Amino acid sequence: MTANTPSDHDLLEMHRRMVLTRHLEEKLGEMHKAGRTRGPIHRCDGQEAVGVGATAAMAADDYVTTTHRGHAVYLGRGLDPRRVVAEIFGRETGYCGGRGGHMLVGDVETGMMGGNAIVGASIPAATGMALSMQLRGEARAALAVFGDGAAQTGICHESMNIAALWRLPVVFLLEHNAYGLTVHHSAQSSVPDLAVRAAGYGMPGETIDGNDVLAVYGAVEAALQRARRGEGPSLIEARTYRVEGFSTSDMGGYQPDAEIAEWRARDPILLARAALVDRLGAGRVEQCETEARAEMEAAFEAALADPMPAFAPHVASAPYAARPEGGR
Amino acid sequence: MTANTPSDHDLLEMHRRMVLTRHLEEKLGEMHKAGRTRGPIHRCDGQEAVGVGATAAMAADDYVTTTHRGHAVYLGRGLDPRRVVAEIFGRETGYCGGRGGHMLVGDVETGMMGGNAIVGASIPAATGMALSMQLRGEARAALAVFGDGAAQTGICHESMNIAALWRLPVVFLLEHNAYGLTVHHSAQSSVPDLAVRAAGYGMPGETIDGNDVLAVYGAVEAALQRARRGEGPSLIEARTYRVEGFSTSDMGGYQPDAEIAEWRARDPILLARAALVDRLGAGRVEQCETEARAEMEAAFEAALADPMPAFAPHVASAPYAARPEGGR
Amino acid sequence: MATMRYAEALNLALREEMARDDTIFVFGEDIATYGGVFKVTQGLAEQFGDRVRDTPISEQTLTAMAVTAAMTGSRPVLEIMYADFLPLSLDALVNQASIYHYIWNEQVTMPFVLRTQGGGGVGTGAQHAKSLDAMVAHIPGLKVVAPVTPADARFLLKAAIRDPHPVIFLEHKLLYNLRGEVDEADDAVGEIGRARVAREGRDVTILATSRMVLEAEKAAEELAGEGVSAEVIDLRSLRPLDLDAITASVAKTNHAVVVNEGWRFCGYTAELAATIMDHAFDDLDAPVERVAARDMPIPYAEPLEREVIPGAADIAAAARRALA
Amino acid sequence: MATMRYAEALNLALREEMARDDTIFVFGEDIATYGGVFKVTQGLAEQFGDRVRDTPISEQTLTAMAVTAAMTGSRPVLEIMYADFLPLSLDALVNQASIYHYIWNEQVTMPFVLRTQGGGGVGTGAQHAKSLDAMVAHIPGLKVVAPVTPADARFLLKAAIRDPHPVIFLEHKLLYNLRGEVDEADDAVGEIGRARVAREGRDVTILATSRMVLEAEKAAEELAGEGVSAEVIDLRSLRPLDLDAITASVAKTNHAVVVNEGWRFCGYTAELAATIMDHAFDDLDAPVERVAARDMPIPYAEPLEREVIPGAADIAAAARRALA
Ligand SMILES: Cc1ncc(C[n+]2csc(CCOP(=O)(O)OP(=O)(O)O)c2C)c(N)n1
Ligand SMILES: Cc1ncc(C[n+]2csc(CCOP(=O)(O)OP(=O)(O)O)c2C)c(N)n1
Ligand SMILES: [Mg+2]
Ligand SMILES: [Mg+2]
Repeated sequence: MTANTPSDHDLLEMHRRMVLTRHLEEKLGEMHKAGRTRGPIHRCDGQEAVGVGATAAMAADDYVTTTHRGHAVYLGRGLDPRRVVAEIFGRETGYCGGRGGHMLVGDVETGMMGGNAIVGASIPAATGMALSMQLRGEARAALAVFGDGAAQTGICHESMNIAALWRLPVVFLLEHNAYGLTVHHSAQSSVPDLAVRAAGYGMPGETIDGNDVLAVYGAVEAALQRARRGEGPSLIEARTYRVEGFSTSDMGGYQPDAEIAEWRARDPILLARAALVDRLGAGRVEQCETEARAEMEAAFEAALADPMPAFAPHVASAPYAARPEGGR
Repeated sequence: MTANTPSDHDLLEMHRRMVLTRHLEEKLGEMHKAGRTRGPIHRCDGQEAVGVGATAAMAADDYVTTTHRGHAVYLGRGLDPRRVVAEIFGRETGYCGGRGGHMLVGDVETGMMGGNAIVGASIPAATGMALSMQLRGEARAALAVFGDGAAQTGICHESMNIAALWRLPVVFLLEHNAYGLTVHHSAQSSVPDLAVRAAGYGMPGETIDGNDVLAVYGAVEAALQRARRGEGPSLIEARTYRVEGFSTSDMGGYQPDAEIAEWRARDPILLARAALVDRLGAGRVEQCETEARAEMEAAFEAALADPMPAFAPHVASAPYAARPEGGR
Repeated sequence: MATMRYAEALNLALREEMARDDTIFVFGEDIATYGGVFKVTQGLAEQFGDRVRDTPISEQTLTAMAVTAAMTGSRPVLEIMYADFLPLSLDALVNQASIYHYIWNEQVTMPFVLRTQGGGGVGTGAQHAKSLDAMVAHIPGLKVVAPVTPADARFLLKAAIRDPHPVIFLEHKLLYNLRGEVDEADDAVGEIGRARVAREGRDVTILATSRMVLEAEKAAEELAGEGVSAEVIDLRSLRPLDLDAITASVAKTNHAVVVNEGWRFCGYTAELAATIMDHAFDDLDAPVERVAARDMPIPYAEPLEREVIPGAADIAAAARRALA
Repeated sequence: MATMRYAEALNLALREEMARDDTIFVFGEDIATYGGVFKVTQGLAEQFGDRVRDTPISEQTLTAMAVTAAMTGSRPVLEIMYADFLPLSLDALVNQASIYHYIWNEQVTMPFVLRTQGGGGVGTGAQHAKSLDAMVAHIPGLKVVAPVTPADARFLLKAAIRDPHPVIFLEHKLLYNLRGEVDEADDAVGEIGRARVAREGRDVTILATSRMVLEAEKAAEELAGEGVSAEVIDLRSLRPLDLDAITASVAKTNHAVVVNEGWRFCGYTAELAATIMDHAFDDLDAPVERVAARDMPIPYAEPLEREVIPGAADIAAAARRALA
């Protein structure tokens, strides 16, 4: 999916992955209510277009790093839903054998270099990979997905400066969902529009509609091309909204109902569906959605039947010390 | 010296403090050559106008924080030369009893809240003081002096964002001397002009001639007033140059001779002298300079005769643990 | 006397101190409007307005700001959401907070409190479940406390806020809902540096910190069934240590187990073991047994996490080894 | 065989490894054009071009970049100018570098080296003279080495670069000019985790790290004059520890002194003392004596700094106490 103009097939595939992600989120919400999840889960309902549109623009050998809210990137990048669900439920068959959990899924084979639960950490992570590729003279690029909260961290500044200084092949994709945890952007950022900061590093910056999967795809695709051409990094601020709160532990009360309703009306899946129905007819779109939901259902069924991992002390293969005789 | 237009007296006093600083630097250079200094010394020859002009603009109850290269701020703020020299030579009579050394001089009485040898640390330091004053409703301000190298640190970004977000009474004075240690600015910063970054925080930013003590005074004075009025922080980039290398341990070889010569011709003391001679006549200016040099000579003489401190384990008064019986 | 949750006891202490002293302010991520992700600061913003501030996600700078605000007349209480983020605070702690009182020749004190919470057990993963106590306890000039009961939580937070020097206040995510008696009428503050005998015993001394005190109590119960009388000491203060309490107990029991939820190697239990050797070697009939987290990242899945974080069974086993 | 300075031996190791493997790159502040403030990287930029890069002052990000560059096919060698700045690297070390090999179920290795130098003695002040060994040695997944001789500097740096896991490479500002024999023809690499017996002895074992090995040797000389035969062990690797070497020596001498230039409380000597107790308690005739920096900031003035940083006299005194 790296041609400049996505084909019908590509568009439908992006839509499928958004629906897949939405269904994952909704199922996780149900499982949480049923007391069947463990630890916090950060849903990305309403933001699927960012992760899916961006990963669709990647070449096969590009890298992507993401956040604690990375489900759309995981599935957008084509990870196997069953193994994603298995990881979220700590199963042996998960991408990380249950060791990582939902925030720390990583899959080297697809270059999906991880969710990351340290806010901002995805930014230097992608920058370091870009340096590695640049030094080896490879025409590949790295994509860093991070939040509006993360944009206020020191490592965001340091990474952008270094990336622009060295013209590293990295794209900074700021997923602006208006909140960092429970704090509104206006109480975290000194400027309303974060793309303006790109000028401070002499790199291009633009603000796009993060609920329009095609807009995301187009902007990221162009920026990745630019990066691979050796012209350096770009900052893309994708405006979106988190309709289901910060995480499963969120007690709510700080996102105004009217604000949520406004954004629900601009749901990225609704928008994509409308465009696709015009283009391909309702039947094909509905079939695609039904199949995606069925796939996710099957993924849950299979993953939840998978075994839990068994602990093995980590001696031979690893840098970690063996368990000292008898004690922990 | 906080009136908008400095009087003749004020101008002469700034000049005197620049000459005092220059003489300190030159004496330190001689002492280093003679093997009589200990540890690195970071001279600010050629940059005196920044520290002196800025501190002259402060009100009596404002705070200032500075860097490892803080001599002009120390003397600009009116610290006693003898006690400054005593600290640099680790004497009991130094501002910190010899515990701090030349990079860590602090004097609470004058609000000179320290040199700081962690690059960038002066920035959040002043920001924290500004928060403290704002919370208490005081119309005071804090001034952070920091380098072009320090501007690339994460804490610079975090501090500027917080200061602008909360409209803290702090002035960010970037002392741009073209190098961070041995690395030219063009190899450290993605943009040539750092004042542009102010826009990323929605605060005013300007670039001034850091070798013109009056320009520094004027810009800092206005920014401090603004801060005290509750209108928030400003970024001032003062362009200057470090003519004597990074420190006494600098082996040189990376600052082009022509570049040094060019800046020597624009020596801030030469510039100030020319203006003052026009205004007050050569006699008065020369007398001022002679007195300043004599004052610094006397400071050295007295300080070097002062006793070294004696170690006392730190038990009752302090948070540090007592020396455990017998061992270190 | 009231029964309250640990989180409520902390909240009470903050309210009491803020009402008493208006130079105190509280800041951190999500602590104002939302009242903190563990609800410790709930309602403070309503009561104290601007003195309670939500911040951007900028731990490094926030810590550095606490240092200088404390040097210039305020008493900041900073919340760092997870102890896993303490590394971001360490530069400000080790290179700024810890030095000025001494280096500036006692021109300044630095009354600030850094509250955070650590620990695992509930699937929060490798970046949200650690106990990095040893990293902060290593820094001279800082005090480090970790109360276990709601009453101690209140007393020690009040003491920490009034202390003229920086105090790192370690909470645990599994303690917030713990209930206990708190005497609201008692206006005393705790004394930092005093341990608490949580259970008296004769045969073996178990020194523990934070939530591990509860596990040690369970272990002591288990050991009692085997005829072993274990004394459980809740250190409360990780630095400074209550040496008298430690040596007195070891002099009585001649056996010691030391427990901390952080990693073992170069961890807090190493200091406890070495301290006991320094001061009570001749009283020891067996080596001090250390119980700590396995030296590896904390995994997500329950069966794995359970193997990495120590618990009552490990403590009881260590006591048996010590007495073998 | 050539005689060379410690700094030259490091330089040689870097050149040899970079010539051998072009996935290695070197970056850090002032390391390219200027060749490093301690001149360890001198001439590398001329020889290896873009693979040697001066960086902005951004330790936190540089460390995080080393982690992911190492995960994606490169072998970065990062210089952090002073160990005092390690706190800025710690988040990337503890929350990133240390976790992925395990947490990602062995999908990745992480071959990077973080070189830094610490230690005091020359008036660099509270922010440029510390030894924060304990902070990095506490992190599982990292190796920590600290060579003392030029030969070990070369061998261990080569070993560190070839290691599939992160290695923290601790140098000391007072070692760079130390001269020693280096066999340039010997193409071996060191083995991380093996201690070196620097001086054989019978009566007391002195375990030391980095420059403290030299002080321990001086102390041993002094003790020899008093008829005490001290064995000096240069640990070389702080993590993993060479347990066999330690226990063998203590089994012979029955007395131990442990020395590290960092702070005492929760410091590296605590782990050494506790380790000896864990593995050789029955061999000990006296408690292990710890020699470390005083628990306070490092002052500038010479008479003060001398009192805070440990030296040969302190080590000799500790040995006498152990043998008393
Ligand atoms: C360094 C750090 N500080 C704080 C946190 C706690 N935390 C987790 S997510 C989050 C908010 C992040 O906001 P944003 O970057 O906008 O991402 P979003 O949750 O909106 O996707 C915070 C504060 C953390 N994980 N890491
Ligand atoms: C965090 C940190 N990194 C590195 C250093 C080493 N160092 C000391 S001064 C300096 C250069 C600072 O450059 P700049 O901010 O421009 O100040 P200048 O020396 O030019 O006045 C460096 C890298 C340090 N002291 N602190
Ligand atoms: Mg957000
Ligand atoms: Mg500079």
